[in-house]
Amino acid sequence: MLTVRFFSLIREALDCEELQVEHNAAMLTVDDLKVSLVGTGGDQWREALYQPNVVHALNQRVVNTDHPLKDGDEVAFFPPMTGG
Amino acid sequence: MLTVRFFSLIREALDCEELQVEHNAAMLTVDDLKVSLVGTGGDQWREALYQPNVVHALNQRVVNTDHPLKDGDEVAFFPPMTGG
Amino acid sequence: MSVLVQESPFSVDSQLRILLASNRGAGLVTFTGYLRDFSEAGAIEALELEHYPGMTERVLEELGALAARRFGLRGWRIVHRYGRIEEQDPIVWVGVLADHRHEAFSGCQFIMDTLKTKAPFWKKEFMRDGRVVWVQSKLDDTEREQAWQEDVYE
Amino acid sequence: MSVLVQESPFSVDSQLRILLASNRGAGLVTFTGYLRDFSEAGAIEALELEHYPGMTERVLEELGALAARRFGLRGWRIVHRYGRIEEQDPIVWVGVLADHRHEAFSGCQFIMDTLKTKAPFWKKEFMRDGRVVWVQSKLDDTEREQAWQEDVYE
Repeated sequence: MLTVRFFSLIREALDCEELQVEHNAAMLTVDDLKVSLVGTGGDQWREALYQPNVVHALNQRVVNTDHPLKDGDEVAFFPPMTGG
Repeated sequence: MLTVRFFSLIREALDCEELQVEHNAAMLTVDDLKVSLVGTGGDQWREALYQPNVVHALNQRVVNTDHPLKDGDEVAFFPPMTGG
Repeated sequence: MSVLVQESPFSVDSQLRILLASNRGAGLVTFTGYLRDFSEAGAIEALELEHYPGMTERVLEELGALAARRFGLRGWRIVHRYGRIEEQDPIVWVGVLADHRHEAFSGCQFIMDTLKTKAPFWKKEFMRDGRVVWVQSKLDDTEREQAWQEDVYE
Repeated sequence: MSVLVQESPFSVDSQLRILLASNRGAGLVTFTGYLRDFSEAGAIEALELEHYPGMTERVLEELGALAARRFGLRGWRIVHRYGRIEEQDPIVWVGVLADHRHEAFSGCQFIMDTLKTKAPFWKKEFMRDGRVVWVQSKLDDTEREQAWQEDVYE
């Protein structure tokens, strides 16, 4: 299983904080996970996950979308950070 | 009269904190005051007042030694400042 | 642990005492960020800070350790709130100790500039006129953070 | 009056409260300078700070006002001790408030860099081995101060 988390306006757009997603052999990268999420969720999810500047974190580190996935990973999607 | 003040190692070298000096018409600038002080004080004063980097203040503002003097002025001699 | 991420308000005095209890240095620089009462969107009543628990602490710990190595800091502490912030409350406090003032200033500014774009916080502004606005990241902030990266290779 | 020059120790907490009582800003940067326990001359036991009463206050007032204009500060306060300083006591405290953090950092650093070479203080170090040494001004400090002057014409 993968844990998928959403923050800030992506969380609000999807009305979803966290999902558990089955990890399968075809889901090689973060990109593949996004395709799978949009396949299930439809246009609203496409719009939220493919807006410009979405940040992708894998196990709490920012990564590129071609980063490989493995079972048990935690993936998060969020807009650019605005701390301080 | 002029008030002349000395600080830090110049004060220590001269063993003098403050002097009152008669202001006369020939004492046009801070330079003239220095010449007069050395004339009275001798070598020890020459060494202290002409060492490199002496800072000159007139009425509590740093000035060049060619700055004009007038009766009632306060002149101070000190080494480079080391605050903070 | 030199990082504190909490929902409740904190006291700047106490945080400073914690930093000084374990570290000494000739120069101390602190930054405190307060809620701005006005933004590009108008007059602000309150702020809500969302964050990514776990990742936040990790990013801040790594950031402090990096600053300590890069600027030779004697000590550092980073405190950040999340949740709802009312007017005039401090949001963030960073304190750094160094042997020389220039390192202390640079270390503190580096931490703040990097934290702005690298720590997973998101600000939502509650405006006086009733609107609720997610704060957009500023190009300015990204540029400041990147300037520190270029600095490494100079 | 935002300048305090005094012989007795001061509390950083109290000074901060005084600054915040009259001014607000989104960013606060403070610098605190402590007695260094080691210098080029060796291990230090205590420090004696001589100053030029009257001129000191005037220079610091003008410096704070200049920093406020140059960096658009919302508030500032400069506190400096003179006389004998024992180990771990703060010598100098500068706090500045601004709308943006970058102005606050620059304003505080400008005040410190300028104060070092323009405020009439002279430090005498009492070493652990019994020697007494007047601190020499550092070329480094002069260069930092001059860099701010060049900055004006950039």
